[in-house]
Amino acid sequence: MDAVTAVAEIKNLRVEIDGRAIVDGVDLRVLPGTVTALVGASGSGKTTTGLALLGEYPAGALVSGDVRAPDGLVGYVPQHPAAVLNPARRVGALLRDVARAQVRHLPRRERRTALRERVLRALALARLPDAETMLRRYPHQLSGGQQQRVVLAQALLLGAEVVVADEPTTGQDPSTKRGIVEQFAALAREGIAVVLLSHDLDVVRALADEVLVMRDGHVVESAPPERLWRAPRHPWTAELLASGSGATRVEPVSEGATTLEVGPLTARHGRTAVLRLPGLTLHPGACLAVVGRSGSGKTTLGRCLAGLHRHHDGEVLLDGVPLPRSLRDRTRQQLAAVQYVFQDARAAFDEHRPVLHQVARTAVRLRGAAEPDALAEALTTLAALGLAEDLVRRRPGALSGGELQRAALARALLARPRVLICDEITSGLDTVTRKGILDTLAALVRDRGDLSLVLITHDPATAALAGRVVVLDAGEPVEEEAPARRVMTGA
Amino acid sequence: DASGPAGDAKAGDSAAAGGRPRRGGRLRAAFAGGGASETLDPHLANLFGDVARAKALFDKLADYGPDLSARPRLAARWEPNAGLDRWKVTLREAAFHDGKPVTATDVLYSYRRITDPEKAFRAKASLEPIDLKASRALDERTVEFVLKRPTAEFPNVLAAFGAYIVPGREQDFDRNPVGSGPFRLVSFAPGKSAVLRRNDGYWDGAPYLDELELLVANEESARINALLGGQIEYAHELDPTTARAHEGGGRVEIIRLRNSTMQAFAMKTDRPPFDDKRVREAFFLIADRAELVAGALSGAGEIGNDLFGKGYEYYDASLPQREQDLDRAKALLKEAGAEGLEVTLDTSPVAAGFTEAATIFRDQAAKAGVTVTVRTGSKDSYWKDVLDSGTFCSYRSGAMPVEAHISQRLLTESTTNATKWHHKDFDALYRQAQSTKDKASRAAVYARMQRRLHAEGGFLVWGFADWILGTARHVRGVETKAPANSLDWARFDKVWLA
Amino acid sequence: MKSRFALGAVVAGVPLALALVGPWVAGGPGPRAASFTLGGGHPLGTDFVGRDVWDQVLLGGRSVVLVALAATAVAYLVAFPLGVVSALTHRAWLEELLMRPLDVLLAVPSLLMILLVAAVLTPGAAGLALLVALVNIPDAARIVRAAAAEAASRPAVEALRMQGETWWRTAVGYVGRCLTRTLVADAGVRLTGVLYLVATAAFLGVGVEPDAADWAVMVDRNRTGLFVQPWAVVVPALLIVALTMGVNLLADAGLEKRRRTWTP
Amino acid sequence: MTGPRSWIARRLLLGAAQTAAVVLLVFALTEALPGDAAVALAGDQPDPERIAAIREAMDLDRPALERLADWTAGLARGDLGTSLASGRPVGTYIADGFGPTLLLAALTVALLVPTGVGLGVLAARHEGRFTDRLVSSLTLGVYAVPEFAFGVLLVTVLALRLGWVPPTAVGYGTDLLAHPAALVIPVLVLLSRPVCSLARLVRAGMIDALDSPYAAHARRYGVPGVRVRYGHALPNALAPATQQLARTVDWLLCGVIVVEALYVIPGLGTVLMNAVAERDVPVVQGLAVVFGVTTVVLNLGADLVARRFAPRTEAAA
Ligand SMILES: Nc1ncnc2c1ncn2[C@@H]1O[C@H](COP(=O)(O)OP(=O)(O)OP(=O)(O)O)[C@@H](O)[C@H]1O
Ligand SMILES: Nc1ncnc2c1ncn2[C@@H]1O[C@H](COP(=O)(O)OP(=O)(O)OP(=O)(O)O)[C@@H](O)[C@H]1O
Ligand SMILES: [Mg+2]
Ligand SMILES: [Mg+2]
Repeated sequence: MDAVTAVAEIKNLRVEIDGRAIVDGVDLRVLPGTVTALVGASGSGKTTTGLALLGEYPAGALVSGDVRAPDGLVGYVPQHPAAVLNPARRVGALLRDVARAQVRHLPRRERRTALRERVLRALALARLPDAETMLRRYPHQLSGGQQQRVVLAQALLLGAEVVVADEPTTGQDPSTKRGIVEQFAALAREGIAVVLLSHDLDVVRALADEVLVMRDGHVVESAPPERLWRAPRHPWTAELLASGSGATRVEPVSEGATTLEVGPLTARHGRTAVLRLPGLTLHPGACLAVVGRSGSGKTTLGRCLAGLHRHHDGEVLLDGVPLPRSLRDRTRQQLAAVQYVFQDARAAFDEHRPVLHQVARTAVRLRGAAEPDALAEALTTLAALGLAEDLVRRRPGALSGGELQRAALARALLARPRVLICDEITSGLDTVTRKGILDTLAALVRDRGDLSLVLITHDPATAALAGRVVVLDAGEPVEEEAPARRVMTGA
Repeated sequence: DASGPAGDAKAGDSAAAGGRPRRGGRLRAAFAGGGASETLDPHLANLFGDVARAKALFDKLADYGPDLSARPRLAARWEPNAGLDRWKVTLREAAFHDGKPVTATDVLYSYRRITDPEKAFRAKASLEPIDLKASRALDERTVEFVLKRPTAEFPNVLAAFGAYIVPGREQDFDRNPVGSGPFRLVSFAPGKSAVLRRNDGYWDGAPYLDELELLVANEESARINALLGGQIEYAHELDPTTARAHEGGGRVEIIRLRNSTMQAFAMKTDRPPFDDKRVREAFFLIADRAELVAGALSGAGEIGNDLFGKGYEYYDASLPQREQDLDRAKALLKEAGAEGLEVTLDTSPVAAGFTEAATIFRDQAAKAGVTVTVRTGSKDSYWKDVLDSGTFCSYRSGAMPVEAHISQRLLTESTTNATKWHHKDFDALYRQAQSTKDKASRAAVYARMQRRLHAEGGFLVWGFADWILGTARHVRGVETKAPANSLDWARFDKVWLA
Repeated sequence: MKSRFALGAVVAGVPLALALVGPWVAGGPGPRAASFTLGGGHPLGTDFVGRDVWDQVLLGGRSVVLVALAATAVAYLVAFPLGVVSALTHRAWLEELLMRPLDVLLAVPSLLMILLVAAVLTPGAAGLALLVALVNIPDAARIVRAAAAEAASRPAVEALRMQGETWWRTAVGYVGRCLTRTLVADAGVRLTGVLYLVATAAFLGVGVEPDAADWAVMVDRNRTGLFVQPWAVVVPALLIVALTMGVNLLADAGLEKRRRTWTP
Repeated sequence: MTGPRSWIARRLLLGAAQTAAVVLLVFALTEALPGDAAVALAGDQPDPERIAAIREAMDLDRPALERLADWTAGLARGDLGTSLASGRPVGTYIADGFGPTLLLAALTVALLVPTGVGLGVLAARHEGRFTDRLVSSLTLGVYAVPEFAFGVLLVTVLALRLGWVPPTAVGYGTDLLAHPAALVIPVLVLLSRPVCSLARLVRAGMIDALDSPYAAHARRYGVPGVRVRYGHALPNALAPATQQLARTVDWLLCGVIVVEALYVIPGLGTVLMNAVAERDVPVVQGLAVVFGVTTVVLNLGADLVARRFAPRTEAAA
């Protein structure tokens, strides 16, 4: 095995910012035809290590160690796909630009058709159906999962020797996820080196040839998956692998009262209706999971409730009082009552201000808390979600994906909402942290009594929290009250 | 050939300046103009560019010599009666461009056209003394003008600005203007150019130039640059500083037409504080004329003596030159109870040197304890605005006979009396002069009037500006002693290219 | 580290220092000489009305700096809210109400505007700053609007709204912050445009005296003497050039990103 | 949800209203200016009788609203009226002036866009380094030099010293295409300022755009540098610059008075200047219509571009 030369290699990498090592002593060999997986706690340095393979480091970082980046281009699927999709260009143009280098050797006349073929094939491989419409869309017109698959398609188009994929399966439904896993396996079979950074242990287990477990910037253990799952050596690994299943299910306190009531509702993007809901009620203390394929309208539903998507007909009643369609017209009480946690946490933060202040502002604005009280409360809430003070005093750019997701949740929680809509808030969290968060949420619902949760998710563990599940398909609910397990595992 | 005395003198001058005149060539001359609404109707001529065109295409009965006295042009001679209210004018033999002779009927037609009450031609006011109903053609070439009152200076009327003779029939001036001038029209693009060709049958001798192109360039720097770059041969109206920069530089000739423009401040004598003649005198004494000429005219001019028409016929040069005397000025102001006087000086960028002179005078007045506030007004309506309102304003006047200056600006019924100089006895003196046939006695009356104006008039005439032209080195025969508006200014029939 | 500011500071320092201390150093008005002369005890010659150019240079910086700053500031004070409101609103009518009248102002020949103001009003220096600002508002507002559109539609703004954040914090704290670079670039250039507009206005009789000691007015009024006495134009023009360049370079340096990584 | 089509329709409708407002405003302004055509024509001989006579001859003694109504009625028939000063149709004034103006504007824009954008992108690429400082200082320096001084410099050097091009276009009339050399200096002078404002705005936008994750991603994927800059980053940096460009084109089309005067180019600026000086209201009005329409169309174009490059604005809550 060692006879094979590594396409990229990291030796004793140390990345230090402001005197704090965020990655320390990491060794990594990327071999052709293998899948190397990095797992570990949120904020443990996976993304930093992955980027190091591309020769990229956070601004202002002090780097030491040997990094031999691959010679050619490296495919990269970033954790936050929205950021790398140019908002002013159509998906088609973004894909063609990547593929153009591949067809350069062809005669000029054939390039066009070849380009088109390649783009369409990549879309198919990335499990993006309805390619024609997709190509004409702008990135903001895609759902989170669709954006991710576009980025994946780009990586596939590149034809690189090495692909670094940072959480490529978050936001994907089980069947799509299986497709993507197959795709990576196929890549590896073709001799391409895949570096997979993921929290999704099922995926890692299915794909990886070698797994590195990280914690606090160190690799605590590395082994082939069979061995790791069989006999984890490090206690942290054991903990990580054990926390697979979800938290306790939350049952509604009382069926009688309703917090939120949604009438028949049709939501549109432009002329096309993307969501047709016959109705929905939410009881105090209830937890509802919204699941469904990527692009089925889950986010749209959440945004309609939150007043972020105005183009719908139908009413949303809070305690029997209709809520204004746009959140701009909602009163502070109404805003506080219905809070939404964005699917893309990074995009939803102001990159110029420290996270803590942004989180605290919710309490100040929506509950009239005094500034110091709000800050103190924000700190406690953030700490409960596993975010230390020195971390949250930084700007969003200096937080990891999972850290930001938790901060976004904290920001919504500070409003003391009555309806909390969480859009994929656990997709970037390791199993341990996820369990912690779900427990916190469950405890909150129990303690507060009037809080109802709407969990938009692909993750069975998260959905398991819900007493009720709505399955959306192409914008319409196909099943309600379905047992979460079944929905989440197969289709 | 019936060229007058002026023509002879001219030919001599030019010969001295640069050898024998040569025929041929094309001269391009640039003037500031009136844009796309320019017309070739000579009676509408208003700006210098219009006048240059009108002059090239048409003639007047008389025009002004270098001292602004009337010289015969289409009129061969004039003869008044004893009462000076009937003038017999004999025309010289001249023909229009279409070959028809210039007749007495054409003259009367032209003057009637100018005075048409429906129209508002500029020369209308100047022709006011003529009773055109009573005037008649005695024969083909003699007109008898009947005047409303004795007018000793009647030839000035014939030379008036815009009093051109056109053929006595309707014509389309812009397409095919027919005049009796030294050039014929080839083409005309309003606001851009007029191309003219020599009129071989011109009564004053055919021009030397084959072709003359009168171009419009409103910006001074464009005119001098075009001249330096060889795009034109004659640039009208240059800045004094431009002249200084290029004078003696060898690339172009700079020509200064002395005493072309009177530069003054006008005080309204009918309202405080200038209704007190002591205040007016104090202001006369405040002005440091040399500083004004050096600062506002960049030295291109001469100092004035509070009288119009320096160097012109009838100008009283015997009066002592007034000097700055701040002590006396202060004393006079004190006497008049006008210590700590504050006045507003209206000015506008309407003419070169206006705002400069105003600010310089402001500083001079401050030394005499007078606070002058300079107020800059719109240049498009400036003359109308300062005619009746305000008390103190920048003023200037182009060349015209001293008599015309008095009749247009200083009589009770004058229409543009900017100093509001209303004095019955002064009006009477004017009438007396106009009915005095003897020139010397007339001059004496004008001198009396000027003494009064010098002592207590409303015009603080601080200088006379040069009118500056630039020509290419090979242009000859450009008259150097003709104030703007006089006959030899902007005249191209005696110009030739070496 | 601070060396990136050096160039801008040096270039802007000369005119700013002159503007600041000039009036203290300048002597009283001496006797006038002829216009546009060189020598004769005048180190930089005399100007169009025969005054000492050096004296005028010393006196003329303060108003340039003050009026330019004030007018630009006022223009942005109005243009920024207009532009950002119309970028942030989702009510089409509000945007049209705010922006379309400004377009009308844009379409009116500015010559006509200045002439009119010159003719009917006699504003002082403050009025002048206002007028010049007015002329700049529609322009600046459109640029703000265009630049803000993208930032205003980001999820971060939605999140701020979700938090019930004040309009002010959203508009200035977030959208404005995202636009800083563009607005600073625009304002830096506008600053200079404003100066010459002041000079034109002065010539037409608005605001300051036509012979005011003001670098821009000096440049404008002394132009006829450029070939006889270049200093009267060149020196104030160079000072304005230095001021413009320096201020903008300083702003550039201040906004520069530090994105270095240290790899051994 | 406003689709692009209904948006354009609305803007065009508003544009018609705007043009009407411009015309009204211009009429009011010209009326408010002291003096009228009669006073302007009377010049330094403001004999009140003569002014009254001219006024009568020009129909100026009629109430302003009546004149406006007549003029508007004419406009509805496509007749822009006749000049007060010369009696010639206003249409000919505009037609005559439009050629040179259009030519000058087209040439300037054709050079402005590549230079302005190119310099801006160049400076942004090298932010903080020598090239950036050089480009910024140069463009700002040229910007801060007054137009006339820059013009004098060019004339002195290019025309009078070197004799490469004529110093002015005097005598060429409207047929400027036949004398392309005469356009060199005017176009350079016209370029001097817009290049700076455009380059500065492009630079500002490009620094952020080049620094964005999507530009980094494109570079990472081996997209050629030129394409990253012009295809990926530039569209996101362009919205403010487009507005600036629209303003510049507007300025170029609605009369560049100084340059036209300095180089004797008989364009619309000269026509406007003279018409205002003569208080030739019908001509000013006719120009106002032309300028109003131009501005409306250009603004619409700029806004369309801004929308195209920030497509997310449509979807904002
Ligand atoms: N620019 C920065 N400045 C300071 N700290 C940073 C910066 N970027 C990342 N960090 C910190 O470094 C740690 C590792 O970040 P990294 O993004 O590599 O984590 P991760 O393992 O990918 O986490 P996640 O699973 O949540 O995405 C985190 O604690 C993060 O807060
Ligand atoms: N602005 C838009 N214009 C047109 N179509 C849109 C727009 N935004 C989203 N869509 C489409 O609407 C559908 C629903 O999108 P939504 O974001 O609600 O999906 P989702 O269920 O949240 O998917 P995911 O799980 O991938 O986040 C998708 O097919 C998406 O492509
Ligand atoms: Mg990460
Ligand atoms: Mg979604």
